[in-house]
Amino acid sequence: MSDNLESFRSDITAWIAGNLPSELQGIARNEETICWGGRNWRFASDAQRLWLEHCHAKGLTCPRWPTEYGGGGLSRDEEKIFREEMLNAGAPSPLESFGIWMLGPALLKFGTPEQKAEHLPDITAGRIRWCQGYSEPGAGSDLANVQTKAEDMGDHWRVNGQKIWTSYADKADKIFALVRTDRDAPKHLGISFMLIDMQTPGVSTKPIRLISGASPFCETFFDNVKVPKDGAIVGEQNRGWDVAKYLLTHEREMIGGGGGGLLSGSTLADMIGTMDADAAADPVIRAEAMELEVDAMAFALTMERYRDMAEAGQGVGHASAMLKYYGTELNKRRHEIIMSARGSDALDWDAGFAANWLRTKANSIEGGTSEVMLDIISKRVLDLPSK
Amino acid sequence: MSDNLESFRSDITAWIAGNLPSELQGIARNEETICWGGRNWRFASDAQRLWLEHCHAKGLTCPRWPTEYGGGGLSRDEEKIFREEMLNAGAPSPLESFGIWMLGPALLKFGTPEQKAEHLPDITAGRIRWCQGYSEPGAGSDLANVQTKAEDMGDHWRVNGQKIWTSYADKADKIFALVRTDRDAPKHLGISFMLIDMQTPGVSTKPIRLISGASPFCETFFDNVKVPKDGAIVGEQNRGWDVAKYLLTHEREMIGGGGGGLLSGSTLADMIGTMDADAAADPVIRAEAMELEVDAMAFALTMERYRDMAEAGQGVGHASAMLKYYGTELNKRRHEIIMSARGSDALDWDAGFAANWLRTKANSIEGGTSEVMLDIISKRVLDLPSK
Amino acid sequence: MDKLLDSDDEVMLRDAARGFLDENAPITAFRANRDAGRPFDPGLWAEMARMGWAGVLVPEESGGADMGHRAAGILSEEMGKTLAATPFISSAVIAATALRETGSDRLAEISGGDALYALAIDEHVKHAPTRTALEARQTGNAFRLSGRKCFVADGSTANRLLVLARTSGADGEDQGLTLFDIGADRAGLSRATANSIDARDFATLDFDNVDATGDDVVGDVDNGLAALAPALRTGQAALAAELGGLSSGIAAITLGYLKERKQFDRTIGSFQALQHRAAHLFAEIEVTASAIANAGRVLDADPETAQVAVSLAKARASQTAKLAVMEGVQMHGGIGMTDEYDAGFFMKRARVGTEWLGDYGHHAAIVAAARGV
Amino acid sequence: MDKLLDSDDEVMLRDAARGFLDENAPITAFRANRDAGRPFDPGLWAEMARMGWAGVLVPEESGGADMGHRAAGILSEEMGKTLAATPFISSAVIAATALRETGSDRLAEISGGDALYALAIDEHVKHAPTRTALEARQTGNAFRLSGRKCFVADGSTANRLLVLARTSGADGEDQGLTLFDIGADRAGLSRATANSIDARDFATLDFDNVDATGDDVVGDVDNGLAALAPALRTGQAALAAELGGLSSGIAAITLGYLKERKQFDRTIGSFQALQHRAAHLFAEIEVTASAIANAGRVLDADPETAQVAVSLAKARASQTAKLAVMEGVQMHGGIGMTDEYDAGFFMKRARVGTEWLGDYGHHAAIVAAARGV
Repeated sequence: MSDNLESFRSDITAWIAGNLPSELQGIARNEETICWGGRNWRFASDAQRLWLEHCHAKGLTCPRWPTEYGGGGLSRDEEKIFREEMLNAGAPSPLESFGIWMLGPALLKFGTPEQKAEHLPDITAGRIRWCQGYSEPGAGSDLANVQTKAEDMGDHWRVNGQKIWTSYADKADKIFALVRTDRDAPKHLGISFMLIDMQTPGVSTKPIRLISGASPFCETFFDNVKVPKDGAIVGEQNRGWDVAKYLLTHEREMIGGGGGGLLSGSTLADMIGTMDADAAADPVIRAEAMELEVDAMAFALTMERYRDMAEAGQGVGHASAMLKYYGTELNKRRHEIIMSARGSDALDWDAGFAANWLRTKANSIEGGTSEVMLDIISKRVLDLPSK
Repeated sequence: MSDNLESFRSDITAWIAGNLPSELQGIARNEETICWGGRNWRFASDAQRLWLEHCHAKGLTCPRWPTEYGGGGLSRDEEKIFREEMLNAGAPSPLESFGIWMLGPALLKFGTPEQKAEHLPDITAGRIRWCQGYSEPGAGSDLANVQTKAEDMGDHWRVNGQKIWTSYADKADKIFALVRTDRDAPKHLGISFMLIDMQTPGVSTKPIRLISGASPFCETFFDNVKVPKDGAIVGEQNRGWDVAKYLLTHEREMIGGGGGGLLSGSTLADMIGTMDADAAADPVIRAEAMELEVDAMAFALTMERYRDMAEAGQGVGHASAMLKYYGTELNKRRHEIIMSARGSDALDWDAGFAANWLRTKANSIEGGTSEVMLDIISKRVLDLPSK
Repeated sequence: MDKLLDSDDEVMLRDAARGFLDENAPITAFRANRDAGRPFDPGLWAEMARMGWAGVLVPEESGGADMGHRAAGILSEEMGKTLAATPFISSAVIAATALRETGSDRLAEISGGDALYALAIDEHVKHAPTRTALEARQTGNAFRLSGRKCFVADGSTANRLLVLARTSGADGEDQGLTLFDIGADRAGLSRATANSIDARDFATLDFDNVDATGDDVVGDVDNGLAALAPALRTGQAALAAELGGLSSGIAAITLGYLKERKQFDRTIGSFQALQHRAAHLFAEIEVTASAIANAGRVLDADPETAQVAVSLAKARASQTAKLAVMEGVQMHGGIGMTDEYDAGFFMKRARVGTEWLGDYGHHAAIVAAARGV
Repeated sequence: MDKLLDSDDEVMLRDAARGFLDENAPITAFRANRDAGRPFDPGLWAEMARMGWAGVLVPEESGGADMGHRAAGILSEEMGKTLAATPFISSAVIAATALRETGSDRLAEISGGDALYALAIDEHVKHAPTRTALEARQTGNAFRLSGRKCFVADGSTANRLLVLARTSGADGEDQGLTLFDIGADRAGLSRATANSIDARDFATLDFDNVDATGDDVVGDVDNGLAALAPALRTGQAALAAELGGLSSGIAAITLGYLKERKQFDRTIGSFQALQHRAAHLFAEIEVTASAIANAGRVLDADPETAQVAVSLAKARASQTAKLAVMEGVQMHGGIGMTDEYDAGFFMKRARVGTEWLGDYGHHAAIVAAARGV
């Protein structure tokens, strides 16, 4: 470890200690405590607001983004140290959003200087909350099957259609959506990546209740929505599929690794808590738990190895589909074991285990199903023939 | 249970007790002790010869075949009692052969009276040993891809080609083989089911050494082999695929159920023997063994249920592919567990475990691969579409 | 022993049950109950009682239909297919079997559908009858029950309770347990309904010096497991059958979807990877069906020796249901995750059914022990 | 700590190793050894020693190349791909690490390829160092060893032995074990070669009053596990790497077959069910590769804390190898079952590699314990 990094570590540790409100220390990450930001955001506490302001002022809501947009300009190694020390300090993430995870990376790669200047500072400050409009009813895994159309009306686009599985669309300020701007082009062409304000007349949302009882997703409807042309499209017109593919790969890595606090070092034992004697003595539960821990540790190392490879400029490419596939299937196994270990306790909604368990069933569907990931691996990585 | 069956049971029990040579009682079933019969058969002992003669005289080598061909003419319930009492008495099977398992059932269904009279008595008596010639090099699971050709030469067929995976062809007297008798017909037509004496000039065999070290299979070559036309073809000329399909279904049920002595009630504990303390304490081995026993018992009941269904005239049809699939995969799991439980002991060829273990890997390949079975289930049983 | 096939009578029973359930208790009825916060429909249960389902295991002299365990399994299996929620297993199967030995007067109330029983047995998160600490202090012919029972299926709606209590010995011991049959309205009993994921009724019961007498004892004092064991077995077998039906139910819905849904310009059921998984699921369901049929058969023929057959069925049915609901939800994709679609109901009921009366490991251990593992 | 990537030096080492092995130790060479009944080719080993492989973990002052554990793993991985049979793990990895602590003179013989070591440790069918009963009776500075060791890899061909013996305490206890380094020609020692399924050398060793002295003790009397543990760990890591290479080797052969073989008028690799299985296998191999690279990295950085990382690698590598060889044989169909084809060699070596130095359950339990399971 270089001296610079060591001094960065001591600086950041001191900064966290000096700025983290004590009441946030060690707080559990859940729907009640996450800070999503946005126009209508109501902070859970003054502490949450303060922590966001302090972090944003130091560029730490988006540590690796350029400082000119409110990012921290950190190197990868510095970011890693920052995250380690946040974990050590029991500090919650100051801000989470689809703007940080998805739109920001897309703009940084495909956006014009004007688009970056307009949107990135709002994201880093938590002023605008974005949602994602990819899927459509009836399309399922076939994401390129985009029917929502944007017609060229001279100075604006007229958008009509319907999206589904838009996360928190009912709470978002803006949406980045795939729309068809050329109906005569082949399926994967003729799609554009469009930015739309959710307050525009004609945009409406309807929450979808899930089997877990929660409604994190919506249907989103566009009825003659007028979108001013200036700055509406990210990347080239009709080449939105390139942007979408880039983000899908990005999302896959995120979903594969994110689930269930794997990277924060949570073990099954942490998640199960005190185990009933009979459950602990059951060789089936025990063997499954052992296998899960082995696979989870090896998978966490794989996430690290792939990051190291990407950092070293060794293209990971389609192999990221493997991370998505493996990570989500692992998380489903994890929660099956937790349910089994907690036995009848876990069958009561109020105990909280069941909603998490049911939530994981979507992991292998959203962001590309496991089946699509396996197709990608076999065709693009293993180069298996199509006939 | 009816009185008739009860009296049958006491009769057969007494008969076994009176006829089974004591030295055969409880003898292990293996390559050294199986009686295959045939022209060149050398009995392992006088007892083996005597036991075959006694059983044949009473029709018990083929208990359910008609008595006119040397069978026992038993009902299904009687046969079941006979097998139970053989098991109780620790009596070995008096005769095993592909004639009993495969050709006999085919002749009983498709054969002419002359063919039955010619071949069935030789099978029940163990005078002729048959082998099966279906597969060809390069065809693999695509059994209908028959290249061995039989040309019509007036009074005889001239056969040229090559078969592979012919079990014990080097020890067999005759072969029942699929040959192409019409080269212009579609793939599944133009095939005939032909009987050929292995002593005919031009027939030669070459054993195939397997990964287990054994050579139970051969390549069989036909070089201008003359087969007299009279009685050579079973069923209609060019419709041999019907006979083959019938036998494949039959074979599937047999292979699915046969493996590893499942039906004789062997448990893992029987097969593993005394377990090392560390192996016994390993939750992974223990959980796998528990799961195996559960699945094996349920599978044995499924074999019974399917037999009950067939007996009741409720067509089992393509669902027999399920028995083949499940039974063979189960047997592979069984032997993986045995190897693991026996640890380093099992790694020595001389201990005998390894050859059995490696042999099971062919279970899910021979007689139709597991993949072909799953295709059959999905298309023929579940009626899933092809596009 | 009978064959592993439905007899002609059983085929008729199954057809009649299926027809009745499709009309009167389809999945939409379950959804309506769920939305109304109603664990089951009393009117439907009264109808079932009139058809003899509540008395399926009650002797004819007590007004029952006495159709036997295989018949009970067939009814349970068909109810599983449409997720019909009823007190069938608690009352018509478990309580009827427990009380049948003693010729209790309550049997007529069970077959009439009026006695709604719940079995209060477990005190921990896993099914473990011997781990009973709930105490029944005896003074002469009087008992006072104090302690807690959890995961009591139908515990809030029942009007009568079978309670396993400790009259001697220590937590974990086989002996010293006594089975009581008491009204659910006795003083000192409080019931807390859980917010169950399967939208049915289970409850935690607190006993604070609840009075009972020798007349309330089922079987012998200190030998309650002997009285309970046959009832537990029949309940486990019926629950296995329900899970078998549930597996078939979700598999049928999933197959239908595979044949209809198009994606990438093809019917998704034409994708070979999904075909093989559907075929594998078919195999598991078929193998489990054999174990379920066998459990009913052995219970009818020789109930004392039936535990291994019953545990085999419950173990297999639990594992198969888990596979069936996971494949069902995954193969449906996004729509399978929505509350609007039915797949989630099957997943949640499967989880509860797996835990209730002993999970996979509990029953697999019984099977394995019988096989020397 | 280093990144989970091969460094530039390591990339060069891997490329060089692969080139050498493809030319000098392809699978055909393994087959020739097997057919000749020769567990390994001494000429090849001499060549490897000249390249520094035998001294990969020997300090430079003893003539070694001292390249570290990750480098040893890379060599082992590449040898696994072509099934190259050598005394590498027994001598260059295990013995070199055990003797390095004490600065033994034998180190030079190891790096020269002349000392061929075997580790005589297990006495039961499962790896369990504490279950050592082989007795070393002490009189002053003299010891007499009596007992039996089984599954001694390279036990027949070795000219030196590391032997774990009991100097005090009882079978099963951690303490009271002592590690000896003795010549394989001592009186009273007899060796029986097993007929091993992987056609390599393992043996049963019988000790009948074999003499040793204090000079033969590695580390401290009664504290042999402390001397052995670092060596065992490095051996386990190298074996995991071999199994990882083996998995990649058979997977590559299988993928090649899937792309070539035609059936039902299609390339079999175009069947989606096989594609998904191949993709799943790819995922397992990738995840295992991370655990293997990590084990080498941790051993190089902080060997004392490396046991969990090593056990993780060995557990994953064992499980992945099992999957890889089973899929490999099955996807090849009939030809995969023939001795003429190479798939079976991979299957047999995988089985031996899984058992040697601790099987899946042994190492998974260590990982799980570290995670509180």
